[in-house]
Amino acid sequence: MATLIEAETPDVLGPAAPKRGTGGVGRYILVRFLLIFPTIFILVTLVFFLMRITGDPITAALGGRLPQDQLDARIHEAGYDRPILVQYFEYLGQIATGNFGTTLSDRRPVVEMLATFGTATLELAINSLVVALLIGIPLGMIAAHRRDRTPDALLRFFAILCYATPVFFAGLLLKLTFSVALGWLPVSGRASTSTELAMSQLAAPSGIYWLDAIRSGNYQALGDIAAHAVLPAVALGLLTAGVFLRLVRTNLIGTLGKDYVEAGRSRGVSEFRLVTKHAYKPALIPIITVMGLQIALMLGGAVLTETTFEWKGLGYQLAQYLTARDFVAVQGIVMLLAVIVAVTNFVVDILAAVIDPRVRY
Amino acid sequence: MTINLGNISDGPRDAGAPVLDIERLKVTFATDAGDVHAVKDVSLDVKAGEVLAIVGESGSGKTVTAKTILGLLPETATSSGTVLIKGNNVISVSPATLRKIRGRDVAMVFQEPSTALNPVFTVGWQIAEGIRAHAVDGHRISAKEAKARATEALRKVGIPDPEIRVNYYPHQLSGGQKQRVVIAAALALNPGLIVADEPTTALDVTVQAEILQLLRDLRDKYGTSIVLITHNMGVVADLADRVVVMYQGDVVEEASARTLFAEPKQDYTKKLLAAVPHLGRDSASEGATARLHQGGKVLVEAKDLTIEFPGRLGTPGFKAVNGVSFTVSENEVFGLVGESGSGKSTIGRAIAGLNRVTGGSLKVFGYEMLGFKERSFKPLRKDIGFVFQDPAASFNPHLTVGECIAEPLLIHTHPSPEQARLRVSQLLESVQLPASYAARYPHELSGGQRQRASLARSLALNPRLLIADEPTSALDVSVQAKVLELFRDIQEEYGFAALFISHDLAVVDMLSHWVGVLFKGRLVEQGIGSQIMGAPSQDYTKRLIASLPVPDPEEQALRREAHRALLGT
Amino acid sequence: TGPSGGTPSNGASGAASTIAYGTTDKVTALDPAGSYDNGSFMVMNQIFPFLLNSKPGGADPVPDIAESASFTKPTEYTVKLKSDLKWANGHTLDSKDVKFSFDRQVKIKDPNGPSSLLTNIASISTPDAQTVVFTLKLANDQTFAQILSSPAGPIVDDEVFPADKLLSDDGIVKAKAFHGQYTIESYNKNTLISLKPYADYKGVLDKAANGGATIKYYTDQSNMKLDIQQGNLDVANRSLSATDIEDLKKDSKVKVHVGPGGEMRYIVFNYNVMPFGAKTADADPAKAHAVRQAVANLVDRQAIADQVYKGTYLPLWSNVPSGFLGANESFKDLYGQDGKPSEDKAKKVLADAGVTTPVTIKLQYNPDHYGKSSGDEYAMVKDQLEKSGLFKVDLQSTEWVTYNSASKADTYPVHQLGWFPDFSDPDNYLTPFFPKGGFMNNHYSNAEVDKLISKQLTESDKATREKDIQDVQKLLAEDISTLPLLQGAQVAVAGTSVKGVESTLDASFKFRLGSVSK
Amino acid sequence: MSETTTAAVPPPAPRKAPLLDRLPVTSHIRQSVGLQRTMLLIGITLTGLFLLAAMFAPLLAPYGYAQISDAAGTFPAQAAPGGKHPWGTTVGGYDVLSRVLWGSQTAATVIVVSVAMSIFVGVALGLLSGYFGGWLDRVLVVIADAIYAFPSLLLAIVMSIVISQGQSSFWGGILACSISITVVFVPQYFRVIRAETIRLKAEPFVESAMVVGASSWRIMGRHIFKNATRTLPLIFTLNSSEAILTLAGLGFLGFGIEPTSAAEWGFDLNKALADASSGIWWTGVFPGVAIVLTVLGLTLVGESMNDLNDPRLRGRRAAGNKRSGKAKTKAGRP
Ligand SMILES: Nc1ncnc2c1ncn2[C@@H]1O[C@H](COP(=O)(O)OP(=O)(O)OP(=O)(O)O)[C@@H](O)[C@H]1O
Ligand SMILES: Nc1ncnc2c1ncn2[C@@H]1O[C@H](COP(=O)(O)OP(=O)(O)OP(=O)(O)O)[C@@H](O)[C@H]1O
Ligand SMILES: [Mg+2]
Ligand SMILES: [Mg+2]
Repeated sequence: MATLIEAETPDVLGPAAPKRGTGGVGRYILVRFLLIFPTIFILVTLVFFLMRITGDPITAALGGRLPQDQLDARIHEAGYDRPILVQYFEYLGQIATGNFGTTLSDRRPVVEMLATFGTATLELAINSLVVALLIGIPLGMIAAHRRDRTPDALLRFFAILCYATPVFFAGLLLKLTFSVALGWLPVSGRASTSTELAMSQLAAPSGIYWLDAIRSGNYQALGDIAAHAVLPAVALGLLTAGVFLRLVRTNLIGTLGKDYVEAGRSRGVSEFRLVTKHAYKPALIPIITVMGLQIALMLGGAVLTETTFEWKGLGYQLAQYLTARDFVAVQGIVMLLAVIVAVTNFVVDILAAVIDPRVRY
Repeated sequence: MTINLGNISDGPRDAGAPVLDIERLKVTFATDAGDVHAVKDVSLDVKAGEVLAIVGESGSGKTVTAKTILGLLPETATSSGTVLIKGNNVISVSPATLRKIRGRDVAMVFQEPSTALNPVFTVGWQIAEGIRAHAVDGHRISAKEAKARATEALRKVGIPDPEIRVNYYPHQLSGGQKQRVVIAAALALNPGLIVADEPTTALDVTVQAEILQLLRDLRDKYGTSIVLITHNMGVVADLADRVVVMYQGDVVEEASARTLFAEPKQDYTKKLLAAVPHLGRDSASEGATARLHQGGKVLVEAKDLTIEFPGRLGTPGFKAVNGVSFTVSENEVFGLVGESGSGKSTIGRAIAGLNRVTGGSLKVFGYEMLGFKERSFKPLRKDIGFVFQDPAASFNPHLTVGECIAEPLLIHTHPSPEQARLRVSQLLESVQLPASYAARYPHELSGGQRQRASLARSLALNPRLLIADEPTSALDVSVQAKVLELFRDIQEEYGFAALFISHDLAVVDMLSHWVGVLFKGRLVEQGIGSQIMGAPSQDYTKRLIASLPVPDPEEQALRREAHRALLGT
Repeated sequence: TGPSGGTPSNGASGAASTIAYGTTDKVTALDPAGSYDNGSFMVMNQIFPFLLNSKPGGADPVPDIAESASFTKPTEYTVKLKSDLKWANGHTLDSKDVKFSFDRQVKIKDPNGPSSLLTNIASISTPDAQTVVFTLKLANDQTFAQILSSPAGPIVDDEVFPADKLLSDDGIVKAKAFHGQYTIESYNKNTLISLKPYADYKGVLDKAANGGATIKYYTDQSNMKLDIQQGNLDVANRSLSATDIEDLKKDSKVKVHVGPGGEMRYIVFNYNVMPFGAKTADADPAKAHAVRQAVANLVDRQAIADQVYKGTYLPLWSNVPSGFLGANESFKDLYGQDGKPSEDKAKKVLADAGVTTPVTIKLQYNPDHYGKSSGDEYAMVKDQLEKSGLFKVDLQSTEWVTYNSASKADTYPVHQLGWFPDFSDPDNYLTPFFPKGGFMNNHYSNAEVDKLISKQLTESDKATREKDIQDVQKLLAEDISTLPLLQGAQVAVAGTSVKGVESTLDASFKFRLGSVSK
Repeated sequence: MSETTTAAVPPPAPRKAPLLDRLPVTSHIRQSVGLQRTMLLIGITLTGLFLLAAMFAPLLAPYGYAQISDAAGTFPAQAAPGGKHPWGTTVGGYDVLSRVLWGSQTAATVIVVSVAMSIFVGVALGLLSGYFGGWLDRVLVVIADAIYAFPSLLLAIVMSIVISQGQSSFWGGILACSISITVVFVPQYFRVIRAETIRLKAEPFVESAMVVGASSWRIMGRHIFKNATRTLPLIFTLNSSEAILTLAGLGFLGFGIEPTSAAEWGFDLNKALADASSGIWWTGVFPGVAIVLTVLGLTLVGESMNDLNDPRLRGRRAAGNKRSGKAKTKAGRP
């Protein structure tokens, strides 16, 4: 779980904002973009070595079935007993040529595996992000505006409760209430069997079910997909909503205390407009930055949500592959996650730069 | 909710009635440490077309009074009394009415233009926001019309090409322009009254002169009344018709500007006026015809000194100091003046090894600072003292004053604890602080006391050279006067050489034997202090001196006339 | 019914309805050469032909796509194929495919594949399109028929599969290289498989009793449980937790079907490092034996089966589980009292051997490979051993990969293992374990045991073989190389209207979707 | 400019205040008012209960964490709350109340160990990196950012696999979890301390030490360290709650500590999943609520401290509250 500490960005538009310079925004984007690569490289390296010192996939799969000499023979055949550096450079070489390999434990091309599960996780992330934004931002505004009054206290309590409840516990409670006891919503999965079949028969599916359903005009399926999406999105969304609420509140309170808000007030601008416009837009810059970091939190939470709701996505799959010591798959997923996080942060930086006019010149 | 202590309203007023009438205003803040009575009993009024100045030392309640006028006090404040604007008592009106009053009947100009403007909206939008917040003749103003009016307001305050600049973001404007925008926003709805809280404090003197001129023009052209809050007596002398002196939340004296400066009645006012440095009076180089103290060794020698800060991400660097040559000899006080950003601090810091020299030559005690090594320079450090601008920030909040003062001793002379304590007491005494203050923490001292302690620390090792970077600019005038006096005495007693940095010409003149004027990293002029102040040879120096208002309305009026051409207003 | 629309209806044919089957197993690969696990084998059973297969209700291999199959010489096993066999893609299925299938497995030798089951094959020849002759290294291998119906046995299309490498699942599905009760209609790996009956199926099994089937994969068993309760599934098979099963038994909308199981759980003693083991400081074979006997006397299998597994596992009294040829209850006879633990007997063996008590035992189990309940199971074992005061148990657990390597490296004196048979033959519980070089590497060796095991393997007379197997069990129970604890049952939960589940829960451990209908 | 820099280093509490009042939490209670104080007090109460449970688990818990039988025989499995087992028993026959109480001990130990380790490593690296800058700084920043960018729970899983192999004893399990969490936290501390160090390095009081000729070590140790670690108590509480959540997440996914080694809430919740859908609520609800309340308590304390440390966010009582009853106007703020 990423941290609440991050929810704090003490200085709105602080010195961290790139300065006006001859380089301009183009250079800024380029540098930010190039920074993605070391991140990925480091993570992949880290995971490679970590995975390899913990054992091999063959033992994981067949350990209880074969005598040790046969296991050793198979391990030798697969080349897992060669010096680890040799394997490492070989692996780097493969990646460099775009060959990500085939998973060891369930024999899927890594790229295809990532496409399948990545889109599922993406869908979950989008759904819960929508929930988080819809809940977190307006409530955060209310809390900041009514600070230190009862609504603020209640909202902050709510925010902390959201954060304090482990996703899987929240998911379990939601499931027991809304699916088992009340029977309003399905228990688990991304869609019911018939919808899944309909989805798998589409010609060029995007993998994001609701998008596919809309594109194929299958509105019955869309309803089914929506029903399935509610609980996981709420479970994961609430966790993030708590952080967003706090984030919006803190930063809004920060900007609400700025002279320019006071200046707006001194000109007779209404309190509502001060909160939603004058203070909110500058507050948005750190908010967006930290929200980017929340992507990491969301992906972490996704593991737990996916498990609880049978949502076949990257997070859950990663836990499975780890157990199977399927390092090819694990490295593939780690790389994708790293790319997602890095790209998100990149996009967020760009977004923040767009909002902050000082970066543009 | 309010108990109005004063009369609530005495009906419609005649034409000569004051635009603002404050009666028995009282404001109290709740704080962690208990209630703060910021304003105790203030009554004043402002007539149409009048500039009323409120002066007083820091914390005397000026800003709080100003904010009360617009109903801008924070929630922790409780206020009573009446503040009447066009028949409305700001203290007791409903929030909706208050919002209508703000901007339409009374507007505010803030101290720091860069923080008073929202960095993510265009200046035009920000001015238009104020316009659109008020219905005119019962209908809302369209965005387009508001923008047109904003452009008009920008034109009024003398922003060139307002049609273009209306779409600029604040960071695209200079400090002076920003302050003009803030004033334009205040003017947008033609309020009868503008409250300006230290409108020029954050600006350079030359820019200050322009803004003061603008305010004067507004009053003259549109008959706008102005409440001018400032601690700068020069500004008061330049602009104010009437002056209210505040001291600890109370009004101690009220008089017309001329009367006040000519014959102050209250002791406090007298003291305040006496503490204000006055250009041309009390110069350290009074009567000197040649450079003083040239007999001794040259301690600092700069030749074509260039200091360049590297640019970020491959952008070209920034030359903060460009080809500067000067010397500082034993016993000499070298004053360095110039506007903000001209490179004064950079030079001072380079001498102390805090900034790297990138070109030319800088010799400190004969040691070449170009490409200096901390290790070889370290032994020389005990001969250099440094006094920082902000006394509060230059002490480690976790160490006692005594520990801070003893630190240089511990590093260079390794004294026994007893010796160290003794030396600390001596030092404190020499800066006229009780020895018992050694046990206090920095925040337990007042600003002036802290700056004295800072001076004591810099003197701990009997340095041969002292660098003082704006040592008094964070202090009140009265406190500043004391610290400056102390500095002068100690310098005479110890006889160290000093590089004295300040943006205040009068202060520099008071202390320095030899003065250098910096402009954009170049030393445009150097010479004997009294001569430079009296008869500057360079245009820039002339403008600088002309911009500085002197704390005497009569004299300032004359100076203003005399320099009108030079200031280009 | 749940809002997700209940069971999928088979709109296309309008005939018999589709069966929805749920499992928490996983498919490694559909290619028989690349997988050796239950999840993959379950699917293969629906879509690939075998030379020999078992019919619902039994585990005896009978010709599947073969017409006949038997030893024609002690080292020659001849299979005659049915004629006019066709793959679903129209390719012919003949002896070439058969030879290709087995040669390929051996050649690819995939790390995850079952090629090790085929070590007894010396060569394969195809005198004609209908005949396949296996030449064996070991004469009269009694398990060979079973091996042909094991995970190593599926026959694949030689025109589709590459000879030297694996074919991807999607490749198989696209090429329609099927000949089973079903073909795969749509395939979403480890998420959803949709199967359609194969009209030209010529194997031993009946035509599919339903109009098609879907296999839904679960990652969390409680979700599967909820789905079967809500009617989104017709059958839920491996693996529901004991709690779930107990709860489902109370649910009137579903029925819990139980069949014999081949899965077993046991404790391994490492003869080198166990207390008084050969490589310990106070090595003493007699004392070590006494310790094993004392443990055998103290464990209460019934209590574990009831408390932890709620009857989904049963006590296991011998190294060969009940239901297999020759299985007996040798441990029940020798240890404890009528199936109950006996502290007195345990005390006595230890005292007789001169062992000072309490004996400290390092007991290891693995928490992630044999189901979530291992922890509870071994907490009970520890409790049972310590209650007597004869043992102090240092219970530890280790994650699977490390556990597996360490268990064979003489690191764990006493540890948990489990076994799921490759095929339904008692030999599968003997040969892999006890002869020298068995996979447990626990340094047990008993020449007589070795002899009997290799004898029964090639004993063609059933009665004699049964006797041999019984004798081995007796010897093993005396030595206690491993201590059998529990035998799993097959459990499938189905809607009350679902028929045919019972019949496929047999000792072959093959779930045949074609038997199920509703 | 100078104003903002001064504001950044708020003076410590007055020297003469008694020691008790200067401690992080107590000083915060004194500062707080109204709702803020209520939230802080709720937080402190919950955290206090948690700590008490952790300290006195051996005394409070009726049974051991791995106990499944007593003199009267084996405990029943999944017994409903009541009688000998006030909160019922689990599928394995463990007493839920005892496991929840013992679980607090595990959680507390993991928090202390992991946060202590991450503070130590993070602070040291942050100080060095921020102070010396250069390539060391750049490399550390890139590494920290990379680790930080990676979802922490996943990183913890990887680490726990790496570390926990072979270890399931109480300390083995605790250390495995703690180290996994440490790896996740170090970049956070590193970032915070590094940023503070860089900021402080430009502070006049540090520069004044530099011009006096103090060595780098002296500056770091005497001037920067104390000022940079000002926010640590706050981060400590917030990270503690995160540590619990990470531990619970690990346990939930089956990478936690086995029940015979220690009681662990997340692990118990994981085990309770199957129970929950069978109407056996007590095995899941109690550990779940324990997690929620503990995290809630710690977060409330941390957040309140944060708000109180930040003058912008600190609420104050209205002036003259002591003299109640007197009519007064709150300054207009529509
Ligand atoms: N929000 C507040 N909370 C508590 N006390 C306050 C607040 N604002 C101002 N004060 C106190 O009120 C008193 C008057 O402050 P004010 O800002 O009016 O001084 P000032 O005369 O404007 O000083 P300066 O010249 O430094 O601007 C001071 O003691 C100050 O500490
Ligand atoms: N570390 C730095 N990096 C880049 N530019 C710098 C740095 N420090 C100072 N500058 C720039 O160098 C120029 C001179 O700065 P300096 O601080 O010497 O001005 P100053 O004359 O002391 O001004 P002030 O009166 O405001 O203190 C300014 O334009 C400033 O922006
Ligand atoms: Mg003020
Ligand atoms: Mg400066």
